[in-house]
Amino acid sequence: MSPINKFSGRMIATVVSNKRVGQYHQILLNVGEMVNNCKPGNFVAIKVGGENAKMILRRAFAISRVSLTGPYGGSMELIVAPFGQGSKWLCSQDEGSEIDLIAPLGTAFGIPTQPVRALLVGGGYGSAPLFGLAEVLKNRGCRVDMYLGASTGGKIYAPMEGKRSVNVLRIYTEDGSMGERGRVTEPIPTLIADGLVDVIYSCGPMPMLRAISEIVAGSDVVHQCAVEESMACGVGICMTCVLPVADADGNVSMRRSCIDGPVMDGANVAWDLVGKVPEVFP
Amino acid sequence: MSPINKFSGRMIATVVSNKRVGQYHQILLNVGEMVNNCKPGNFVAIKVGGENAKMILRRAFAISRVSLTGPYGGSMELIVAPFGQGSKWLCSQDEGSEIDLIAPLGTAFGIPTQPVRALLVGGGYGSAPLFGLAEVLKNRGCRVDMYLGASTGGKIYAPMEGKRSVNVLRIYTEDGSMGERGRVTEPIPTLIADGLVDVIYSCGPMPMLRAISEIVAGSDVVHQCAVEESMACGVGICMTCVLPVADADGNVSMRRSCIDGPVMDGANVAWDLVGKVPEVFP
Amino acid sequence: MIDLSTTLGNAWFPSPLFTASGCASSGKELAQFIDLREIGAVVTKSVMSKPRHGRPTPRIAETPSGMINSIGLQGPGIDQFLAQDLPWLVSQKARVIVSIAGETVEEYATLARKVRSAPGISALEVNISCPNVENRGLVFACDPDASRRVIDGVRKTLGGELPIIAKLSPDVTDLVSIAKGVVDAGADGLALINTVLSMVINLETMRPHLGAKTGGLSGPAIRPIAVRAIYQVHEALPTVPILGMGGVATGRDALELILAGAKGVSVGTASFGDPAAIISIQNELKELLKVREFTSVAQAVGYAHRPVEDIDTRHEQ
Amino acid sequence: MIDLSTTLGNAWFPSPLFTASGCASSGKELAQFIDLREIGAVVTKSVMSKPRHGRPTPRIAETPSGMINSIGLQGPGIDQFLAQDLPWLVSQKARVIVSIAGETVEEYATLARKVRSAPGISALEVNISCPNVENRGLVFACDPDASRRVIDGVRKTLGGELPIIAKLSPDVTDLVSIAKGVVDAGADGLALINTVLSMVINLETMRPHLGAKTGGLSGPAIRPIAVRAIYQVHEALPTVPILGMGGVATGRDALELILAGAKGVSVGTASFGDPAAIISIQNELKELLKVREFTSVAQAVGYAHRPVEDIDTRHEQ
Ligand SMILES: Cc1cc2nc3c(=O)[nH]c(=O)nc-3n(C[C@H](O)[C@H](O)[C@H](O)COP(=O)(O)OP(=O)(O)OC[C@H]3O[C@@H](n4cnc5c(N)ncnc54)[C@H](O)[C@@H]3O)c2cc1C
Ligand SMILES: Cc1cc2nc3c(=O)[nH]c(=O)nc-3n(C[C@H](O)[C@H](O)[C@H](O)COP(=O)(O)OP(=O)(O)OC[C@H]3O[C@@H](n4cnc5c(N)ncnc54)[C@H](O)[C@@H]3O)c2cc1C
Ligand SMILES: Cc1cc2nc3c(=O)[nH]c(=O)nc-3n(C[C@H](O)[C@H](O)[C@H](O)COP(=O)(O)O)c2cc1C
Ligand SMILES: Cc1cc2nc3c(=O)[nH]c(=O)nc-3n(C[C@H](O)[C@H](O)[C@H](O)COP(=O)(O)O)c2cc1C
Ligand code: FES
Ligand code: FES
Repeated sequence: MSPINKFSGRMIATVVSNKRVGQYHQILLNVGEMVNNCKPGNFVAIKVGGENAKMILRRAFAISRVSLTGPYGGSMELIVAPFGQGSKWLCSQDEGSEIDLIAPLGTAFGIPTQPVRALLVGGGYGSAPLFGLAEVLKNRGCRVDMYLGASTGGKIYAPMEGKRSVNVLRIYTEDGSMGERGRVTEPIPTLIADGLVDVIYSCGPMPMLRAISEIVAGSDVVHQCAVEESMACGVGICMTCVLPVADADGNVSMRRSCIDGPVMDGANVAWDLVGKVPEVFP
Repeated sequence: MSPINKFSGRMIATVVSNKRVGQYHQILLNVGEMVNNCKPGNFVAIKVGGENAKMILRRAFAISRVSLTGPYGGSMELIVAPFGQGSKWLCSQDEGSEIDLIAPLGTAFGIPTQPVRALLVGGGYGSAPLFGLAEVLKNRGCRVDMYLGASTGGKIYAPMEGKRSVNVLRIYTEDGSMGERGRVTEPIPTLIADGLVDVIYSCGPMPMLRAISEIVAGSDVVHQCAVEESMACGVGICMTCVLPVADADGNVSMRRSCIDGPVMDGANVAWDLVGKVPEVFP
Repeated sequence: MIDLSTTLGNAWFPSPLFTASGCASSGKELAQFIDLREIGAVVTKSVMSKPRHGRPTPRIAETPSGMINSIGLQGPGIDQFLAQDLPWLVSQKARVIVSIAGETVEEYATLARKVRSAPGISALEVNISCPNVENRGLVFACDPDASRRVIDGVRKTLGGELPIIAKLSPDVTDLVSIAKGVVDAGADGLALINTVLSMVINLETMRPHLGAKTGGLSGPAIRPIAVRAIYQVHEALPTVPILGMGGVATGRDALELILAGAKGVSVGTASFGDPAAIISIQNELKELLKVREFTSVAQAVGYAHRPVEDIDTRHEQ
Repeated sequence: MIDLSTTLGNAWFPSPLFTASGCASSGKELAQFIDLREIGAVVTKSVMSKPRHGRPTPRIAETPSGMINSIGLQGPGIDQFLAQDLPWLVSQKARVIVSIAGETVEEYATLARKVRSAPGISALEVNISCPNVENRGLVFACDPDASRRVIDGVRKTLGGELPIIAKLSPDVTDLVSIAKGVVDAGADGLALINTVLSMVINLETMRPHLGAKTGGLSGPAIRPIAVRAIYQVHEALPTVPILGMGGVATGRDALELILAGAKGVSVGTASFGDPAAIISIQNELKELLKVREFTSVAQAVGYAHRPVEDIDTRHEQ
């Protein structure tokens, strides 16, 4: 049996706090022992809208960080953009509200056994899982640089505490309202050319992930990216969340991003086929 | 243009208080000036389930009482039985919650210009509008007796304050757990035979209204009853809430209980045709 | 400024928002909550030649994001309708689309003849989702041949002035062929969709909840079916105007139907939840069109059908 | 004690609750959340003769109380299915109903031949809601003749052992006649209903949201359509077992379909909202049957059809 989702379960968690941070909500949930099974890259599937909701599908959110020790026991942090009805509902839940969730789901970022030079690239709320990851990498002796990008400063999520685990933190905004003006992907080619990075971990919009994959192509840099496709079930039973992914022989098939992802090897994703299907079956 | 619903409007009202009373919830809503247009017998149509609800139709509740002067300005009281999803949702709304309502709707109990001997008969939460009515009748110099019935004591709604406007209050329960054991309709024939009542006002389950209509048939007693049919719109546009009602010539047609009711002359309702349709059109 | 006006055949309307037949009664009741002149038109409850009691109660059951109804065309009959309801609407300066329904091809023609001479009507909606008593109660709209004959009879009786809008049922295997049939027979436009045949069982009585057993499903639950129907028919018959309906409750929903191909949008069930829904929908639609830089409703009609390669040329139009 | 067991043709199941085809993948993923032996059977994703990539993404859009999907029968093909997925299910002691789908009458027969020799299968569900490549892509289930030929071919190839359950589409004018046709051709039971053809337009791109443009509507939104379909077909064919499905999310919903005439109930979309939904539904159903003083599921099947005069004779049965 596939080990995926082996440790996942459903629970009712209580909202410990809900704070606005820029254009996002930082939501802390009391989840108890569950945190022991959560790894950076995993996500949570949340039931939205309350008891009588017309919304029938769960919403996926990356687990930003977990903490075992805290005033409330094990807790999990999410960074949520109020986007549509479901995420807006979640952002409106006050302290003490109960949240129906299933976690931890999906693959996690691979952690190198050797200390490597890691570059973490986040777009928008995509930075959420990177701070937890940075901590793990730091503890393994890695050098951790983090580059965050967004269209505007309000969409950069970079909490104070998170910066501790990071050697360098650079911020890019397209409108120049925070950090440097430009795209977060722009400085990467030089870094690679200068041999300053071994592994790139990325999380953010699909075009950003694709751009990074194209930049590292041909180099020795490994690229682990957390993808985002529309998900109906989040647990592997509906086949809605597929992406074209190549196997070792280069044969492309449609893989479920909820159980074969969200963390995937960027080199294996057939980015040009996303939103299409391979012409013929291998 | 029909004067029905002339004074009705939609508003967002705040819950002033929500108390459990037996098996019901007594819900006080701050509705401001609207109370000036509310008469005993009118009802309110409430949107249930919140913003993302799968419930799309309003729920009808009798206006139990209104008060112009109070710590919060004009307020309206409802007595709600937690029955299905919508009424349960309403019963779960705490102080301060906002309620989307349309009121006042429908016909009101006719108030005699002369002081008469009135019997008010309520079944279950049907007693709700009778206390407000009793007050009005009392102020007109009527003698007001009130008989309330239910299957069990927890389903009798009879607030302390309400009793002030009533000369006699008798309670009947089928299981004998409160008041006398039996049905609320049982003592009525004797009252009528003894000539102790001029008008009966009733509100409660349809079989109770029908039984009273049959009891008064042939006597001079007028019977004004507040009917209850499933309503989709509450304002006269959908034709779902119809009842077979006879006109002056005895021709039966299907009349809307939301605008030609809920208060109707019991003698005109073709009780044996409820749930059927008249065979042919007159 | 956004030009909200639209046309259905040769009838012009200042707004693309209409009431849905059977969801505004005769208009009077709704007029307590909205100004009827502000909307495109009032589509009246389908009227038959004789007065009707309709079906037994219960006539309604709520369902997830929807409801089923079995009103059964209760109404005063065409003569009283023309004598009382219509003149009232006209006196209010409301635009009126009269909906007719019959049990025989002949009844539809008779209704058309009576409507023909009545003043103040913008268009005729022909509700063919009715049982055909001459053919085992098979619904006209489910029978390509019967649908065509109804429209043909109405067209011949009515003459060429008043636009005829044939209202179709989604409960068919091949909606496009029914649509083509009625257009060939003389329909100037199509109304899509009527309710979807459905049932709810009452768990207390353990029998069908509605007095009539089955009823028609309406409300947001069926919107995806309506969008598909409108898109399919607009694709096949791009020049035939469509009055779309089915689950429209917000401006977003109205725009969705317009993008799929509707030139007008009727609001039915949503008015039960809020009698002023049609006005909020109209305001929201205006806002959504503006944000998307449309300057008229007409530009948005069927916009979802444009080829993928297309450069956005709206501004140059 | 309530006897939850049920039969479909000659196949016996300890519970009337099944997964719905395409909503449990191959069973493995669901097994992380529920014990597959506790439910009636796993109905597998419809498998075709060759592996398939399915349709382009996005493949899903949520709708009010529902969703539309266009997976397009992505899957490993029958050979890999029989070599890997089926043996795994059998090793878990799950009961299995294999669902097959084809593009030609011949493909269905080929699939039946391969399934015939595989051990551990309780029944065969034949999903005929697929485009027929030999007839302009017209869906088999929408064509009475093609549906009959598919089932006839499967029946002949399969022999008499394994019950055949024909899965029908609600997108037809006359469901009962399609049902009669496939039963005549050899179906032992009917699965009702598949998804309803629908569309959502994305208001940002202003094009159909799904990569495949149209998709199938499922979830509570369509439950009233499913109940009507089951009721109608059970009324016409009271002896033919029905596996009901469409929007079942609670025990109440399962009982509603059973009262309408379903001997078994598949849970599809509800599993996406809660992978253990089928277990809660099973528990709730048991409770509801008990409160209503049924002692078995069998007593409740089609109970909504009893004549009004009937005295309640359940206890004497
Ligand atoms: C693995 C994963 C991790 C994610 N992590 C985060 C996070 O940490 N913070 C955050 O704010 N958002 C995150 N998202 C995106 C988030 O799931 C969507 O923004 C959210 O589901 C939108 O729901 P809605 O009801 O607000 O929007 P609606 O548009 O109303 O949603 C309708 C449907 O579309 C789906 N959908 C809409 N947008 C997206 C999207 N961008 N990606 C996937 N499905 C979508 C929804 O799940 C739902 O089924 C993540 C998505 C995935 C797949
Ligand atoms: C004029 C009028 C006055 C009423 N006054 C009161 C009151 O003062 N207190 C009170 O507790 N209840 C009252 N009711 C009944 C109340 O409206 C229903 O109990 C309530 O609508 C049930 O909604 P639900 O969502 O809880 O139940 P559900 O069963 O989920 O409701 C589903 C649908 O059925 C309709 N429905 C269900 N039961 C009834 C019913 N008994 N009568 C009419 N429609 C129904 C609902 O409106 C809704 O559309 C009144 C009804 C009417 C028509
Ligand atoms: C209570 C009710 C009564 C209806 N009566 C009619 C009618 O008389 N004639 C008709 O053509 N359609 C009738 N319809 C169908 C609506 O006009 C509309 O096509 C359908 O309800 C879908 O739109 P909606 O989801 O906005 O309600 C009725 C619908 C409802 C809910
Ligand atoms: C994502 C998804 C995939 C489906 N795949 C299949 C399939 O492969 N074969 C099939 O017969 N039905 C398929 N269906 C239809 C379901 O089996 C079921 O008939 C329908 O969804 C109604 O049930 P529900 O509302 O409980 O989901 C699929 C449905 C969904 C939502
Ligand atoms: S979201 Fe259902 S399989 Fe991935
Ligand atoms: S509830 Fe709609 S007409 Fe009375």
